[in-house]
Amino acid sequence: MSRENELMDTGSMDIVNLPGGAKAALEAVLMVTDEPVAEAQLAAVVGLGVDQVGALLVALQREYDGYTSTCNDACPVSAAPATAAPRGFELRKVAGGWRIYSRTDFAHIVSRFVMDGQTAKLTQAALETLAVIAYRQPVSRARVSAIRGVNVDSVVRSLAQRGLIEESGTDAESGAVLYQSTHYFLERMGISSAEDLPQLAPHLPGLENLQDFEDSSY
Amino acid sequence: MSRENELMDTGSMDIVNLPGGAKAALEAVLMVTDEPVAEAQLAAVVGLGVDQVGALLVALQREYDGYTSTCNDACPVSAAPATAAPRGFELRKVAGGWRIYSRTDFAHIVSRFVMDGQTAKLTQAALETLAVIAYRQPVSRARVSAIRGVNVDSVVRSLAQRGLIEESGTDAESGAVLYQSTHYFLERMGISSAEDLPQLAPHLPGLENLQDFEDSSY
Amino acid sequence: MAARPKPAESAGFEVRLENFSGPFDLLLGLISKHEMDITDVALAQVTDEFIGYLRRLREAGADWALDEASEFVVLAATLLELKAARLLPAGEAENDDDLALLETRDLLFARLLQYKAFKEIAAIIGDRLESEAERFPRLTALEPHFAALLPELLWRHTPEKFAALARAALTPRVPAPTAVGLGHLHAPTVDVKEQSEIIAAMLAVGHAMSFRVLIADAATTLVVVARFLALLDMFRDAVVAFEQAGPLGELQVHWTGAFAYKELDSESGMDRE
Repeated sequence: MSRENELMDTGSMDIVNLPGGAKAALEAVLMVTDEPVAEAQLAAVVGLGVDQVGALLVALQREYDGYTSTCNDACPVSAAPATAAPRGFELRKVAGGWRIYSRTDFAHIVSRFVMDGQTAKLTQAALETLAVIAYRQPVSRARVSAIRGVNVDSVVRSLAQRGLIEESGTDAESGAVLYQSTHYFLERMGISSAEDLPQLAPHLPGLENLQDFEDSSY
Repeated sequence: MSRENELMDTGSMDIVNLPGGAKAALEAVLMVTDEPVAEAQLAAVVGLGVDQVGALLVALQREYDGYTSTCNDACPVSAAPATAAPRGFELRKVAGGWRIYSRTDFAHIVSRFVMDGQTAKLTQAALETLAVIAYRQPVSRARVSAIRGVNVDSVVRSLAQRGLIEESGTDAESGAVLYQSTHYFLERMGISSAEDLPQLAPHLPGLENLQDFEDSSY
Repeated sequence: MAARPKPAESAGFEVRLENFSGPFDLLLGLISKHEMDITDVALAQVTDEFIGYLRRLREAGADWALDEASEFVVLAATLLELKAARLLPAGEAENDDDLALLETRDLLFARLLQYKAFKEIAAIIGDRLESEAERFPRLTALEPHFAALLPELLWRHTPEKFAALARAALTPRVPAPTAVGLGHLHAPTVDVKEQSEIIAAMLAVGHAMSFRVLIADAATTLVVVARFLALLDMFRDAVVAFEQAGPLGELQVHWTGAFAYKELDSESGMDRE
C-alpha cells in the first residue's frame, strides 16, 4: 500500500505543478471522451487516489453548478448557496462514470445543433417491457410475456436494436435467452447503476411475498 | 435586416433570463458539438448580433484561460493578468468557427488516457458492423442497427476514429448520414476496390425487407 | 349486478382498445371504468359491449378485429376465473380445495397488481427518459494528434474470412419463439411431424382416404388431434387436398404432393433411406 502511494505521489507531482492542477487535468481528460469515464480510470491516468479524484470531481461538479471555490484541488464541499452563475454544462456521474453534459436549461438551443441521439419516443408497450426487464434482469422473454400478459418478441427485438437491452447468457434450466438492461440505458436514464432505479415496492401494495408468486411457473 | 433583428431580440430575451445567460448558452452548444461552430450560426441560435456573440466568445476564452470576470455577459476584455487557475479546456477559434479542446498543457495526460485500455484489435461487434457496412455501403447507422439487432452508434464512432469507415453524404429520403468503407480499409484487406470483396451468396437479405421493421415506431 | 347503468350505445366500447396491449391492460381498464370490484363486473354486459364494438370495427373495415377478439377470449377467461375465485367466502378455508381456489384468486390479483405496478414504473421511466433527453453528452471525436496515438490495428482477416464474417452478420437472426412451459402437461407428447409421416405413408397407396380411416389406429385422443394438426400442416404445404360432400359429411383426403413426403422433412435431418 505504501509503495503504491509513493508511485502515486510521483505521478501527482507533475500534475499539481501544472496550471489548474489535478482538477484541470481531469477536465482535460473529460474533454476527449465520448462515454462516461470511471473514477478508477481517471485516478490511474492522473496518478492520484480514487478517493481524491472522487472529491475533485464533486468539486468540479459544484463549480459548474455555480458554487464558487477559489481554493485549488482538495476543496472542502461546503453547503453554501450558489454564488456564481452556473456554467452552460454540467458534470454528472452516470452509468458508473463521469461525463460532461449540456445543462437542460439550454436544451432548446443545443437540440438545434445536435441531431444525433434524438430518438423517437418509446411506445407504451416498449416502456412497459423495458421496465420489466430493468427490474427483473436477467430475465427471459417468456417471463416478461407472463408478467405483461402479451407476447413481447417484437418489442424485445426493437429495444435491443435501440441498444437499451442486450442478451446476457441463457437460463441454466430452460436454456432460454436472458435479457438485461445496458449501460446505454443507464446513460439515457442519467443514473449510475440499475440500483438507482426508483423502488418498485411502493407500487406494489400488500405484496410482501411477491417473490414467491412471481417465481411460480405460469 | 431589421425584421431579422427583431426576431433575434425576441430570441435573446429568454436566453438572458436563463441562469448563466447567453454566455452559458454558448458554452452549452460548444461543449456538445464536435466540430467548430461558426460565429454567425451561434449568433442566430442565441438570438444576438454577431459582434455581441464574438465578444462573449472572447470573454469565455479568457475565462477558461484564467482571467476572472465577475461580470455577466458583455464583459469588457481587460488586459489584466490571469488571476484564477485556467481550466483543463480551452476555447479556440479555428478555421470555420469555435471549438472547445482539451488544454495543450495536459496533452501528456490525455495521451496516457487515450492509450490506456485501447487494444489494437477490433472487437467482434466492431468487426461485424464493419462487415455489414463494407457489404451494404453506403448505409445509415439505423440500417446497420436493424441488420445487427443492436445499437451500433458507439461502434460506428470507433470504426470512424480508426479510419476504417467514413461518412459519404446523406440519404436523400431520410436525411440520415451514410457510411462507407475507406481506402485504409481496402489497404488493410489487401484489395484495390470494394468490388473486389468476395461475393456473398445471392439470397442474403438486402435492405428492402428491413425497411418496415426499422421504420416501425417502437 | 352492475353498479351503473349501461352506457349509451353511442359511447361504444369505452375501454380504449386502440391502446390496449393485452388482457391485463383491458382488465385494468374495465375495473376502473366500472369503478367496481371485480366481482361486480357483469361479464355478460362486458361481452355484449365488446361484441358490439367488434361488429363496428368490422363494418369500419378494421382487419385486426380478429386479434382483438382472440385477446378478448383470454381476457374473458381470466375474468371468469377471477370471479369464480372471488365469489368464494373470504373466511377461513374449509378444505384443500377452498385453499387452492383462494390461492388462485390471490395469484391472479397479485399478477394484476404487479402488472399495474410495472405500468406505473414504465410511466416514471418514460418521464425520466424524456427529461434526460434535454441533456446532451459531450460526444467528441478524438483530435487527430490524439487519434494518432491509438495503437496500430491488428488485422488478420483475409478477404475470404471477412466475407464469412459478413455472411454471418447479414444472415437474419430468427429469434427462437418464446418458450411455453409444458410442465403442467402429463400426457406423453405426440409428435405432429411423426404423425404426418404416418399419414403420408398411408396415402402413398394412391387413393383418397377418409379422415375416419386415417385415425382408425389412433390409440388416444391426443394422437387424433396430432393427426388432424398434421393434416393442416400438410394442407398448408400443399401436399394434400380435402373433399367433403356436405356439412358434417365424411372428410376425404387426397395426396397431391410429390411422390415422397420425406423430401419436405429434409430440414429435420431425418433420412429414411
